[in-house]
Amino acid sequence: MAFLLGAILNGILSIMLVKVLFFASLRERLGVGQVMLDTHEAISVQEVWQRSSGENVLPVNVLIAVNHTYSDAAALVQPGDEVAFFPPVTGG
Amino acid sequence: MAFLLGAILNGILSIMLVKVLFFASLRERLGVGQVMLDTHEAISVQEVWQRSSGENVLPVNVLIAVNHTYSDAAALVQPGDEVAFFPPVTGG
Amino acid sequence: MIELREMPFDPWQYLAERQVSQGVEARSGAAAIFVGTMRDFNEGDSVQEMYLEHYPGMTEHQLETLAASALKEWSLDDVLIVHRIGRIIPTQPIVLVAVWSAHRAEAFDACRHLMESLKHSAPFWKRETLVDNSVRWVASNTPG
Amino acid sequence: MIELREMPFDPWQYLAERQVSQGVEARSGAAAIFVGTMRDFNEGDSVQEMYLEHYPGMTEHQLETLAASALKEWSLDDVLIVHRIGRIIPTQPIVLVAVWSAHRAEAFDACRHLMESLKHSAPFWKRETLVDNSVRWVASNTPG
Repeated sequence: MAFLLGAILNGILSIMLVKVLFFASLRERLGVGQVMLDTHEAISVQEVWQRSSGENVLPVNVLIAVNHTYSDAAALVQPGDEVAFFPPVTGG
Repeated sequence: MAFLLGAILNGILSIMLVKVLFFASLRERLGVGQVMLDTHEAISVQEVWQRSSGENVLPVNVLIAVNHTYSDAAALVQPGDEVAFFPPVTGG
Repeated sequence: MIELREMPFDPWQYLAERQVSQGVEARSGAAAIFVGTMRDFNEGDSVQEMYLEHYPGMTEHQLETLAASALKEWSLDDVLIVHRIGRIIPTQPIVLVAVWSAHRAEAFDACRHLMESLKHSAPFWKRETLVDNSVRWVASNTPG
Repeated sequence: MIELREMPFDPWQYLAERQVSQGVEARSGAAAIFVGTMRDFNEGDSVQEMYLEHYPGMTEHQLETLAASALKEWSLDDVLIVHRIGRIIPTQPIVLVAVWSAHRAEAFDACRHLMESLKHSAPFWKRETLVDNSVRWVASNTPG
């Protein structure tokens, strides 16, 4: 019962969090790979960047994905969303 | 000795011949795959066609090769050369 | 089909086995393939190994999106994308893109477009280890 | 390298074995491949088999000329052309064109150009046997 309640609370809490991920050289520069932001309302990607990276200006060559889909700095992020910031991709 | 003489004569004779080849549907239409033309001097591909196929007009879609290299009806053929006529190629 | 592989693979052996099991080459008439292999030099330096980072979840999603987009744009029978992740050493294949179609122009167009799209949009990042053991991130892909 | 083959072959197995013996894929960084396979229909008819006639001497010479021309026009490490001759049945590969380069754009360009040139200029002629045992020559190749 206590376990069940904990699971439910955990579910509710994660809904009010925005998961922020940094990859590759950007992760190394910021010194952080993942940040959980607490928000009860929609916020812009720009604000997600400021609150998670501690930097005001989003570098122009940083790519943005919201829920695994490419997005931009003006996009609105909902609690429960996953936002990723990363440098130009170099696969293939 | 007789064998050697024969080989030499054969060599001399083949130098005065133009070997003419027909391929694929053209060979089937003409009913002949190879003709040896006897000539002591250079003749045009057009003349090779007339003398080997028995037809006056070289069809426009017939391709021409002289000594394994693409050529045209005006080209001059020397005794000893190999001339081939064939339809559009359909490999690959 | 999309596959991320942690272990080395031989693209030709991979295709030979796949052909036996699926026979799509036989039905299609035309197959266009691209294989990218790790070289032992880059930007003038000798590279002894490479680590290929990806974004679990998004990388698969992005490759699936590219494949679905190619299947929509061209008349294709099948699309295959295999990409290495993790530690890679020189001479190992990194990427295999294969496209099957009834028409060779569509196979060529789709294969090339898939490779370019993958290079520009699939979330992979190369970190090179040079022969002096120094480490650097590859900043951007070479054009075309 | 140019090869005319009377017997069926698996292009992927062929490339896998060649890779082991030559290792050119490892050195090059980029490989672009085209494989053309016999389908069991053409121009709306079911085809049960095909005979591929060639011009011994000229066919090899023409393929060598195409390969040499590609090596001259693009920066390539190697070119491979394998083409079937003789009796072919549906699902069998007819042609394999493979190009290795340090640059993917050159590999793609050269591979495609080689296939188009081969289709337009290599002396091969296809004679089809339909399911009613009637025989016909393929009049011309499909574009692109």
